[in-house]
Amino acid sequence: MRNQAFQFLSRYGILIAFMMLIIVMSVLSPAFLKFTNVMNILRQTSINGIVAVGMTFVIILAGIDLSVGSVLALAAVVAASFAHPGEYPVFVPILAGLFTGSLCGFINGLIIAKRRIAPFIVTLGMMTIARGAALVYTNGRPVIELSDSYNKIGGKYVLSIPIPVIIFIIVVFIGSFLLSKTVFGRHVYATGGNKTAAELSGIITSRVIILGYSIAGFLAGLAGIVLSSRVMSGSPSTGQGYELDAIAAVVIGGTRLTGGVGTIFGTIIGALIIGVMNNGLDLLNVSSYLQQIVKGLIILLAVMIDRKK
Amino acid sequence: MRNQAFQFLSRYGILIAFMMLIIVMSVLSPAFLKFTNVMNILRQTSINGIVAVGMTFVIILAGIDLSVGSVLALAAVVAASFAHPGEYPVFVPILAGLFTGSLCGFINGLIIAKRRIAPFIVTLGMMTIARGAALVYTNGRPVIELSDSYNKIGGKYVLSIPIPVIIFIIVVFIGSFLLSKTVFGRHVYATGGNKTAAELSGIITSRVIILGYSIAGFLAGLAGIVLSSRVMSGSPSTGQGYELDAIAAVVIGGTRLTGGVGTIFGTIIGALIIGVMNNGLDLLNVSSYLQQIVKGLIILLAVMIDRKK
Amino acid sequence: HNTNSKKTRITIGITYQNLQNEFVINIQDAVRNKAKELNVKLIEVDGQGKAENQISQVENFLALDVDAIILNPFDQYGSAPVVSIANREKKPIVVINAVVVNLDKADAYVGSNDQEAGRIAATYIAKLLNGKGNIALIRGPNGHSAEIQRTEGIMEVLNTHPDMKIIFDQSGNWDRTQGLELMENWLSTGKPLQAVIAQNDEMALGAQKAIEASGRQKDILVIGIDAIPDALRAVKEGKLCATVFQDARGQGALALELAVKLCEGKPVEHTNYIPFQLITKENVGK
Amino acid sequence: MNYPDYNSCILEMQGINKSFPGVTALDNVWLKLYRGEIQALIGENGAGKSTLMNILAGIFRYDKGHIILKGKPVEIKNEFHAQQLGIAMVHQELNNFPDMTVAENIFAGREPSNWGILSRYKMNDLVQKILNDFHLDIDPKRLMRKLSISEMQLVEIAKAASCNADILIMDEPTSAISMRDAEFLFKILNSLKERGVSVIYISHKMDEVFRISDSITILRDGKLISTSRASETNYDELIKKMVGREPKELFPLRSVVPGVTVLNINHLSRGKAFKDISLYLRKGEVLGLAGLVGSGRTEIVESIFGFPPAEQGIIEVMGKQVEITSPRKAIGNGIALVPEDRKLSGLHLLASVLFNITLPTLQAFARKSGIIKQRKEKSSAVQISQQLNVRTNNLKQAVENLSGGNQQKIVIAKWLLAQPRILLLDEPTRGIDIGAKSEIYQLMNKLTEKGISILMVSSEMNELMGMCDRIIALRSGQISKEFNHSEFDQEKILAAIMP
Ligand SMILES: Nc1ncnc2c1ncn2[C@@H]1O[C@H](COP(=O)(O)OP(=O)(O)OP(=O)(O)O)[C@@H](O)[C@H]1O
Ligand SMILES: Nc1ncnc2c1ncn2[C@@H]1O[C@H](COP(=O)(O)OP(=O)(O)OP(=O)(O)O)[C@@H](O)[C@H]1O
Ligand SMILES: [Mg+2]
Ligand SMILES: [Mg+2]
Repeated sequence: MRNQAFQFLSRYGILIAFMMLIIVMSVLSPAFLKFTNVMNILRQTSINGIVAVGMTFVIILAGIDLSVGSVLALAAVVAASFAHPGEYPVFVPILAGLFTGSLCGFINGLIIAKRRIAPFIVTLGMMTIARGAALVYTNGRPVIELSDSYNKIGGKYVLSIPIPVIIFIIVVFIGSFLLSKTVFGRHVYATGGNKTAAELSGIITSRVIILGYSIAGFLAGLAGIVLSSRVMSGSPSTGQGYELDAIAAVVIGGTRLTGGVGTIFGTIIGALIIGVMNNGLDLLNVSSYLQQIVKGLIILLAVMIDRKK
Repeated sequence: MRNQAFQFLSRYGILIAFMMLIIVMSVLSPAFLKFTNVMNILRQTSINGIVAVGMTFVIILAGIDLSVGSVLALAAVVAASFAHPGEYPVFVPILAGLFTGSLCGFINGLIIAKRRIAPFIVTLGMMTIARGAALVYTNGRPVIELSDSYNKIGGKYVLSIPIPVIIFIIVVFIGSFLLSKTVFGRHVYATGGNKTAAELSGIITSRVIILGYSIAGFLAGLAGIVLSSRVMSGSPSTGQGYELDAIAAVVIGGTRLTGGVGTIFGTIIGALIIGVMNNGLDLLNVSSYLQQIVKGLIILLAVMIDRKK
Repeated sequence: HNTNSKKTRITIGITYQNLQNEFVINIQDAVRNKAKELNVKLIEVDGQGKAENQISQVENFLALDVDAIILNPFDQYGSAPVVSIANREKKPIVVINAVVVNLDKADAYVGSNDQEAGRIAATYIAKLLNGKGNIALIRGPNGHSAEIQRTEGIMEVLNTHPDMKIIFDQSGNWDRTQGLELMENWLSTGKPLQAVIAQNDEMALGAQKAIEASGRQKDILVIGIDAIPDALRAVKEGKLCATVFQDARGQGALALELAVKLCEGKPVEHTNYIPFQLITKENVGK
Repeated sequence: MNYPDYNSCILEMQGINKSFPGVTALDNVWLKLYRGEIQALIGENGAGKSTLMNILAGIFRYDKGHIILKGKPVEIKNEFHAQQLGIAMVHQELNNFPDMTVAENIFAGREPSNWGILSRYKMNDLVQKILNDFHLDIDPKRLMRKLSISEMQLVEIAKAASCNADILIMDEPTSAISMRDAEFLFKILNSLKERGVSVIYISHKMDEVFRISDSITILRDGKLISTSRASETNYDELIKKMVGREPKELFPLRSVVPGVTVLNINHLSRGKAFKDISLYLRKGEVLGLAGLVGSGRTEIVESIFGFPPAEQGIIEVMGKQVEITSPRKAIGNGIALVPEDRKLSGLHLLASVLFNITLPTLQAFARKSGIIKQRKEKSSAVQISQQLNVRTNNLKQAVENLSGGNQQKIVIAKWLLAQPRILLLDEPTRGIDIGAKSEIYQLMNKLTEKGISILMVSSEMNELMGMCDRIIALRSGQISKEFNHSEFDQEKILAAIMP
């Protein structure tokens, strides 16, 4: 019994850190636990959350994807460019955005798997290229005047839950299912845990890697669609630094950067910690300079609590 | 003989990529190989180069330092705040900057070595904290009105070679010497290559790690001093994204992100490739958006040429 | 005749503060158009939000032997060495849009004073609120010259109105999403709020979206700066109470003209202010 | 059907050539394997055994030659393809998924599933059956990283053997497992053979080779020397063909008379690993630790080396009590440890031979300022690697590219340079060929003659009995019995270590 509690703690230490954060915030700010604010947190977390689910695949694969922020922007402007009112039905911009994202991810995966170049450097290249492509595509200007049906994706509610939150939840379920219940998921863990051993076991790791990065790209594209529809414009300079937020969520959630270990559940907690932190510090009106220090400390603290076994 | 040529190529493939870049640029732009332009490239490379030398230590240690850009900014503002004319002799701001940088690096190293938390997340935390500290320290405003003697560091020449370039060369020599000729250097490789084996060989790896990160911090501080003196002001928002440039230089230069392998020489070539690219594309008047695409492609290409054996 | 015209063709190097900013792109458009019109060869580079890049780029201009330099400074202090370099190399230099501390050393300046923009926005809000109310301030990136100066202008006005209080104050990094999320969070505190001053339109539009979603559009005024197309539309629809127009095209065209004149040795006016203009529902069409 | 069936040739490798930059690993090698045959593949370290088998398993491309499988020429593209063709392999180096469970490891790459969705039900059933077949008492839900090396090796064997392959390749499967576990393995191999499975078995242990193989193939320096029926050859002949000269006596005569006590350990305990260990080691003595998997032998020597230190107990070196809290302290007290797993804890694989050899002793080659005297360093490394007969064309060569046995010699070399007073050897001859083994035994003898004391952990009973002055038997972390040289008796020692 006692042992089980200990196991739970050491496995879900990050959950404790999260709870502590929640408790502190709700004591400090009466507005924090209100329904609308909880929805705010979830909605604000959803974009990073969607990206972070994709990042989880990539990091379990012992890789990393620095390009997600730029790919998000590229997908956002491509999608938005098909979303002007009266031009195409709403599924066209959605498919265009998802395709753009997946394609970038696919290319990342292809180069990493086939040329055996460090994911860090490949996706760093893609980060610059996708950003440049977004700027060239739009000439540097945001794509504006989007159709109402497109803008609904980010702005409307279903049963008083914001649509981005619903999309996020669906992504979490599918991602979690893929990783934990399918052969592909096992191969992701195997490839990331020990690539040589995976190959020796007859797993075609290049396929797994390509698919993993494609998923990350797909989800970055999806996040780009949600984001552009939420702010009703597709900006080529959006999404900067999102890769770091996503990686932070994944790592705070206990996924190891060296690969082979990790869960979507952890990632979600990680993303929520970041979301709660951003929201709470704003509620408390902590000065933006101090916010940065506090955020850095909370991240370190959360990870330390988690790793202290 | 043939075999040796092959070995050379496979070892210094990146040199080939660099030469190719130089040839292409000098064909395309007559101004490229002028003495003043070469000095420009060196001066422009020096800041990233100094940071990248420190990054090389950290990456050989199988770590990473995302905080260098912020630490650079913090050191810059701290140094600048002691550099007002008539207040202190010029070595005071220099020491203050170097100390600040080293301290941040020391803290990074301490947490990484003692708490065994992933360097990525520790330095991500430090990245935010140091940036916040720089903003709090200056109230978000640049530190201005620096003494002439301080401004000389970034602006003057010795024997028609810019001082930043001279500092850069000294850093390269010392860094290279440390890594390849000293016991400490061997311990860096050993710790990064196989930590357990290093510990069993009697190496106190935590000390090596702490020292390695301190060096990275020290050099980020040095770069901050050079940069602030070059722009004659210490801005708390400077240095953003420098970590990626430095990591790119290191990785392009053939140092493995998984640790244990790498050279300062490679890093310098990597930094020069980035510097030449920035300079050359500006000389060729390539549009800023297209530049990003081209830069991404060149990075990928350079690494591919290098890894093709 | 071709060789002849080439020989006399003027080359001008221009460094922009950041071409990912729509406002700066507008300046670029005007500069390009004017350059075509005057048959000037233009070398354009992007500082990407880094003063040190701008210094490097001007060093590169010297290697290309440009006839004149136009500087669109990112940082009033950090970009100042550009002017010193131009002076040292005896190249005419025109500063555009934002200022540098050694502006007097430049040959000409075209632009608007960012403090002025802040003053105009804050004054208008003060007027609409009758000098009383709670304000939220969304700033540009910390330490950016425009952020510093616009904040100074805003504070200058608000300090003269003791009943106007800033209750929220954060940076939104010129970014619409950040403006949106800041506002969402502030609104959930339930504190009474009368107006939002955003230091650019993107952030203002984000904040406006959050206010609209919360149904408090009637109670809270939002003002932006820059007058980008999306913002003008929002002003027309009454979603933003106003924006402050800065004449990017006018600035760009004039700067290039002045640079050409300087190359030709003609005299020019040193300081050329192009005033800001408040755009409200009333004058938005013009 | 009675196997082997010499009328049915399942595999032919014809004229295989393979070279790596700077080395010819295989030079015109021919190999024929019959249905239901167990063929041993033997040869010195670096002879090319693993290379040949890796080619068969789809890991390496070969430069020249043909492979005929069941009468059809094939081009084996990759590991996956090899599996499809019915070839399974247990690799020389451990290669598993430390963060996955035992069951997941066994099924990696062939997970039971319906339309891509895992079927844990099926997996748990199957895994229990496999573990039972192999008499493996391991919880299939345990994480791989929690297993001892030998348990890991057993899991890998179980994995390969449960693949339903036609050809099973085993590259030194017993180098890290106990004799008892080896017995289970032989039973399994025999039952596979009865089903018509063919096995290629690489080993440096001659007794095993004679026990189980139908035929024996010898490689030397990448060349095929001979293939002969096991019944038609003998030990001396094999050794002669393998090393190219007359064999020497494997275990040298020990003539050292142990002197004063140099290491004295009292009531050492650490967690679950070992309890109340008391032992002493005299000058010039070789003391052996015998035990089964998980008996705590490795943990004991590691704790003597301070990695991690024991929780309770006293360690005395040269009669003085010492606090060994880290390997550095241990080294300072003249202790050296050759660890059990060279890849995991012995070597920086990507670095050079020179780098690895001098790592623990760098200070000795450095000025006070920390600058290394490279010439001195190099000459010492050259000397020691010649002394140990390390096969490398260049001290700058990456250790990664050396054969397993040569890697092991590097680990020993690195500690010999430190000139320790007390040498802890954990499975020092794991994966080493018979020639090198004999060299290492000679060396141990020479060292003890010089007054160095050795504490050796080994799973090879004849090695312990051949080299040690005394043997301490361990049973689940505690000392069960001590044997003096005159009391050595295989049966009795086995009885003392069996649970
Ligand atoms: N990847 C590689 N790159 C370069 N050389 C290699 C590589 N793999 C093996 N070699 C070399 O090929 C030769 C044969 O090595 P191999 O591993 O086949 O030997 P082995 O017979 O299995 O020896 P051991 O008994 O020590 O395992 C050796 O000289 C080795 O150094
Ligand atoms: N109760 C336990 N819980 C977890 N692991 C255990 C337990 N008991 C034993 N082990 C594992 O068994 C191993 C102990 O074996 P150790 O390596 O010390 O034995 P050994 O005698 O050297 O065996 P060998 O060297 O043959 O593997 C350790 O790896 C340890 O993780
Ligand atoms: Mg082998
Ligand atoms: Mg052991």
